[in-house]
Amino acid sequence: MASDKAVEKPGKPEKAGIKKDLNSGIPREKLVAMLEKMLTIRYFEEASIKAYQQKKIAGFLHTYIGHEAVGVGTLDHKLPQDSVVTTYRCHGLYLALGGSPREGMAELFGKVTGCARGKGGSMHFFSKELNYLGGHGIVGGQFGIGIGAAFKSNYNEENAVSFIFFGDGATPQGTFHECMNLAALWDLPAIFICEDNQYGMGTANSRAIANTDIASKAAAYGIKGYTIDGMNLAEVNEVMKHVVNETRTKRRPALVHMKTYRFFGHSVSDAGLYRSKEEVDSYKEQDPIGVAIKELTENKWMSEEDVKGLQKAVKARVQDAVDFADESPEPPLEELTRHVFKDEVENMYDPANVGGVK
Amino acid sequence: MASDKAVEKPGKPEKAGIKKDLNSGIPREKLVAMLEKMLTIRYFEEASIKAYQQKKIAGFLHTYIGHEAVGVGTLDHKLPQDSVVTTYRCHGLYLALGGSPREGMAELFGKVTGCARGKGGSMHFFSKELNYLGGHGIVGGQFGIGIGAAFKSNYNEENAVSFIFFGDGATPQGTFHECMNLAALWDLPAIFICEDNQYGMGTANSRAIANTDIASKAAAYGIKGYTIDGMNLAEVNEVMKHVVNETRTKRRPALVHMKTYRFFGHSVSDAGLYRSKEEVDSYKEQDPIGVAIKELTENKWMSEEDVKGLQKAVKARVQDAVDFADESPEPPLEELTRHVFKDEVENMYDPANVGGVK
Amino acid sequence: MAVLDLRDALNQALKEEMTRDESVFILGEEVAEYNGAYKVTKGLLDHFGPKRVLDTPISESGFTGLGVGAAMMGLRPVVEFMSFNFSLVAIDQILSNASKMLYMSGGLFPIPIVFRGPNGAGPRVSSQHSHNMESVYAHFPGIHVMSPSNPADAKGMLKAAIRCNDPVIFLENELNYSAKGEVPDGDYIVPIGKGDIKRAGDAVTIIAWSRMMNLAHQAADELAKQGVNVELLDPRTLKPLDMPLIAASVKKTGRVVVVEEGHFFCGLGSQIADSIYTNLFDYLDSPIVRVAQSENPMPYAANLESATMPSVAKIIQAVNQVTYRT
Amino acid sequence: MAVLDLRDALNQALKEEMTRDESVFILGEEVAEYNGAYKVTKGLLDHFGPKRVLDTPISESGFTGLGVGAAMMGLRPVVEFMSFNFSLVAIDQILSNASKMLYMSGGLFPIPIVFRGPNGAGPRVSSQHSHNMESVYAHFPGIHVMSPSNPADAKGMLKAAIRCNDPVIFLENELNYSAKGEVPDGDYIVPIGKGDIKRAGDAVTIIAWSRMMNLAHQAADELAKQGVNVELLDPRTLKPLDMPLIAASVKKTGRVVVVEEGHFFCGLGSQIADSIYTNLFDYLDSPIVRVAQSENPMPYAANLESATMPSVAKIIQAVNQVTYRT
Ligand SMILES: Cc1ncc(C[n+]2csc(CCOP(=O)(O)OP(=O)(O)O)c2C)c(N)n1
Ligand SMILES: Cc1ncc(C[n+]2csc(CCOP(=O)(O)OP(=O)(O)O)c2C)c(N)n1
Ligand SMILES: [Mg+2]
Ligand SMILES: [Mg+2]
Repeated sequence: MASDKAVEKPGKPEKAGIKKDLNSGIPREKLVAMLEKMLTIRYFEEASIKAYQQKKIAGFLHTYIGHEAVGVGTLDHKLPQDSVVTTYRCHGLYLALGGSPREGMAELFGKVTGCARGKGGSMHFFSKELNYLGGHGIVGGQFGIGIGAAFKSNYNEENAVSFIFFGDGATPQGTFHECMNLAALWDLPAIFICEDNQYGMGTANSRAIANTDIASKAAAYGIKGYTIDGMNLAEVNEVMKHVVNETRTKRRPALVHMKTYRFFGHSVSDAGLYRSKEEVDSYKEQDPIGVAIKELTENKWMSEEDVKGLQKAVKARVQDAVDFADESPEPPLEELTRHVFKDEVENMYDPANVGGVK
Repeated sequence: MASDKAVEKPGKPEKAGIKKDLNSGIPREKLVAMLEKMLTIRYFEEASIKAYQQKKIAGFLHTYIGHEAVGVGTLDHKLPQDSVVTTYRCHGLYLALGGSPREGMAELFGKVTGCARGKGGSMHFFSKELNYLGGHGIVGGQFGIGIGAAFKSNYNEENAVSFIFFGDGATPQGTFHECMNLAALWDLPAIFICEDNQYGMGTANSRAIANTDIASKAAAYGIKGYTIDGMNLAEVNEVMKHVVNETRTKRRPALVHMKTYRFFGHSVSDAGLYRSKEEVDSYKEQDPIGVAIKELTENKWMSEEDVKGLQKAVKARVQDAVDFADESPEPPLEELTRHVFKDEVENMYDPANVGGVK
Repeated sequence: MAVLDLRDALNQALKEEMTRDESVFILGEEVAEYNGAYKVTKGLLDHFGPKRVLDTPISESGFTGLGVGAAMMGLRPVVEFMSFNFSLVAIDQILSNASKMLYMSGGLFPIPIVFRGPNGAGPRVSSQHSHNMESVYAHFPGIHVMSPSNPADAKGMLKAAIRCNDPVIFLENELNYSAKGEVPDGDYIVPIGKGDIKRAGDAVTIIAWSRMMNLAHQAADELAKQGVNVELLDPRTLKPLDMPLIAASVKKTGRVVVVEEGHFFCGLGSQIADSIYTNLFDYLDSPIVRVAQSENPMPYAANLESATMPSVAKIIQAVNQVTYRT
Repeated sequence: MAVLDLRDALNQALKEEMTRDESVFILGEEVAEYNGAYKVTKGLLDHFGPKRVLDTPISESGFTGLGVGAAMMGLRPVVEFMSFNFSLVAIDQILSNASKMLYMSGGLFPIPIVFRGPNGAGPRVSSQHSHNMESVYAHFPGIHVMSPSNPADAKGMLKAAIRCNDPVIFLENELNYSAKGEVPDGDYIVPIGKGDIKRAGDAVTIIAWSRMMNLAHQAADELAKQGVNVELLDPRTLKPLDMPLIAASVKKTGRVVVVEEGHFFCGLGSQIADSIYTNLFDYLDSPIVRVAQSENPMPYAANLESATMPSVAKIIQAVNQVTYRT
């Protein structure tokens, strides 16, 4: 299984020469569609923060605001057979894939109509149809899942690729290294996408990672590494087209370093004292939603009216999702012990096995 | 704590230009002393295999035969304040450090006079005076210990360095990556020494490691990597002098790739079907013991008699160790529950807490 | 005596012990600049500086191992897990290294180390963030397990743990950090292995620890109104158990309820019950009843989460059962 | 019926299930070219090729996670741990991912996976290589735990485990691989959750599993000579326990000894005892006695190792104790 290719010349970080101007190169229709997706994510997350403040959502809530270009630009290349796995910061990718805002919001509200029947919550979005393999709360816990999906693609001789998203903070975890090595060794079609928002909670990545040039770590495994400006939708989309194609056809993993930023705190309870307003503002200026709107309007591909109309329509859809979530029922109590197992097994539900007050 | 140095320019593998000839550059007295150490290891291990066959030793037994130049050449630079930690293949380093063959053999025999009172066994040699931190059975389990020792050197502002030995098979373990990153990030004086004998049990390292150029992995952490011919005592000794000095003074970790070979099986129970006799023989020709003897005799630094005398003396010392081990008593039964804890704690030995038949 | 949050009592213990002993240091994710994910380490970086209060990368196995190595060389690390759920990626370092080192080195290398952080469920944090680890760590020899229920104990127990020359697992609880109580000033120590009667009674002994003791107090208040005089026993140290204290209480009441937040099957309560049955069989007037989590991963939905967890109502029901009041 | 080693019975089960179902594959350290560290996978590489029999690097967390991901996508991995000691570096993948996935995905992603390998002590392998993991894995919901004591069970149970659509921890024992016994040909299945009476008796029930059942057999032989008629009960599946079977036996004998190789405190025996006390209190004629490892890491020295481990003598002593023959 281990081939010579496993030790092929270490890849150099590659960077596409796309400029951040109003001529992104994305065709009109596609740009509008991508804007719509980014707006869906943005408004969905804003609504979730509001609902959290209203105590309709609880626990941890990590929003994708600021990262939209990464998810939307990348998953544009996902084919139905491909799979996606990520961290607890999982709403954005779910929506980028076309997941239902209703089911997403209902999940956040802990309702049975949620995409995980209200059992997973904010950190654990899933979709079987989309091969969306979660939403995982343990930092680094999803790497293995992602390479397992890539393994299955080879096993069944499918041409699926596996998208594995993770944060900069996950790169010092041992499992990152183990899974990069396994993927490279076994020629697994896995794309490791680091959403580097420069912080793991309150820790700047230079205080956690000895060498913050993440793409350069690909060389340790004899694979290619890429660095991408994750605030730049067109660059993400274009370079990822190449990476996805190469992974799909050459069956070699790749490591992609996406430089992005989160506009809000790590989770809703984070006061964000570890970074300056100036720093945050400098990234907000690069907001891919604003940039896309600017390109569309200045190119006269959309009028300001059109934009407002689109925003209104997306907002309405998100509001509909909130209403749906609000009105949906909580899971019935029978759900408590459902899905612990798929199979019924003898003596499983004998109270002597699970105890408690009888 | 994280300094700019943590992201200094990735080091290039460096290689000393020492030739494998009879002019190793090691001065006479030192070479004799090193030969004596290598012989001690060799004969000790041979005696342990024999004792295993006689069922005086049991469990796993992993010998250091073939690796002698690595341990002896490297630990020549260890100062008393330095610490050393390694794998289950731990007898050779213990002896290279000057550990007592008697206590070592007694440990293998499971006797109370052993260096771990017979409780550790073959995989768990320890010495407090030598700062020999073990002997560890879990592949990769010793990395953390090694960087912890390096941390303490910084904490107490000592100029100690920490030698961390491990096998090629340990490099795919996550903890390797975590500890390399931590050491580089925190400027810990730790030297990571990979004893690459080309196999992890029966798995050739090309079937386990995507990029077998282990020194090149240093770049991922912004530190220096070195590749050394581990069969060449002089090269080991010379390059390690530089590495140890640099680590000691600059307080930066380093990664060293030692290419070596084990002449026997992974452990005594390994039939070794995964490699050819030719391959094994080609390394035996490079046996550092034979090479050292050749240099000493051809340079007329030792006569053949001298060599035989030395061999005899070392054999006698090993035989003495075997006799000592044989005659030593097993640990008394009170040892069973000693050393579970250092401190006595209230209610600890209450039988209701530990159960069993009363 | 000042009235403090449990969180601040822990903070005080850390500060006092770090002041007393230069070799004590603390490391973990967000413990320094962020002042701790749950603010237990607040102000320590300012006070002791970055040499002794260290933010780590997300590398639990690496920094746990680092702690073990530093302890072998004579330092006294306090390792914070942001939550004990994350100790699962480091558990090999705790069980194979920390807890075995002294023994397998024949007594050469003691490991004075404390592993601390919140154990069990936070509010609505779902399946992967809600493990209770007490019975897992208590299963293996070479390690003590402690878990305080109130601020005074928190301070006294953490100080004892830091002074201990052996590894200690110190289990806090996120939902209990804001619990208030009087905390003795200065050198207050609760010895390892000593439990405490939190409320005397003669009808039934409720054994509970950590946050479950709060629920037990509420249940006891309610039961007192009904004329049932409950004794509340907090073992505090979960291993080794204070069997003499347990024995005295069981001999008095003859009836036992054990409450734990974690899962039932092989939970710590199974051992507590087993120890009581074995050693005090003839004093028991009824079988012990255990209250624990229901047999499922922690769900996110509010109603399912509360159905999963032990509650005051379930404790009262258990007391009714052992006293045959049902 | 052929007489086989337990090792070969497992091998047969793997071969039959891999033949029956293309989606079953096996991965682990040395399982392919080396034919398995303990030869359980002997010949599988030759027979099924490198696509389905894979040697892994020493990356337990990585390849365990890979198995979980492959299972989510519909494959049926069998993950071999060269020893369950090494599962400690992968335990987060088992507990946080495999055992929670179906639940936290609201039923979307079942995880049909088997984790297997030797559990407990090998001969003289010292502290770090001798963990018994049953009570740890049994503590958490979402996972079944099985452990066979003889070749026939080994085959039937492993086949059941591989066919199960949920995660199964399958605990073998190095010292038991060479145990011989008759093994039914072809599709022989021992259902998950079904225990077995290995020997009928009425004086006392000995509950034991895996290699401990061999010791129990020897003890029963010895006790039979002394006129004590022992019933041997092998739960086989350790979670969920076959409580109906246990109840029937306890009702008959009224006396119970539980033998486990692992540690006493929070060992599986504590739960077995607790379940019996709770459900069968009135049928017990004496307190249950448990036999388990002494409270120390595994020492290397031969005499200390055998003093640590359960033995036939200790089992007999325990039987004497529950029957008040001491
Ligand atoms: C193993 C583990 N350790 C710690 C945590 C707590 N934690 C949750 S998110 C996080 C920071 C992760 O940062 P990063 O990977 O950069 O992702 P981001 O949140 O920035 O998207 C931490 C420390 C965890 N969930 N799992
Ligand atoms: C975590 C873990 N997994 C597996 C093993 C079993 N094992 C012991 S040694 C070994 C091979 C290690 O090879 P390498 O690191 O190259 O060291 P060498 O024995 O060649 O010196 C394996 C797989 C173990 N001890 N620990
Ligand atoms: Mg981040
Ligand atoms: Mg090797």
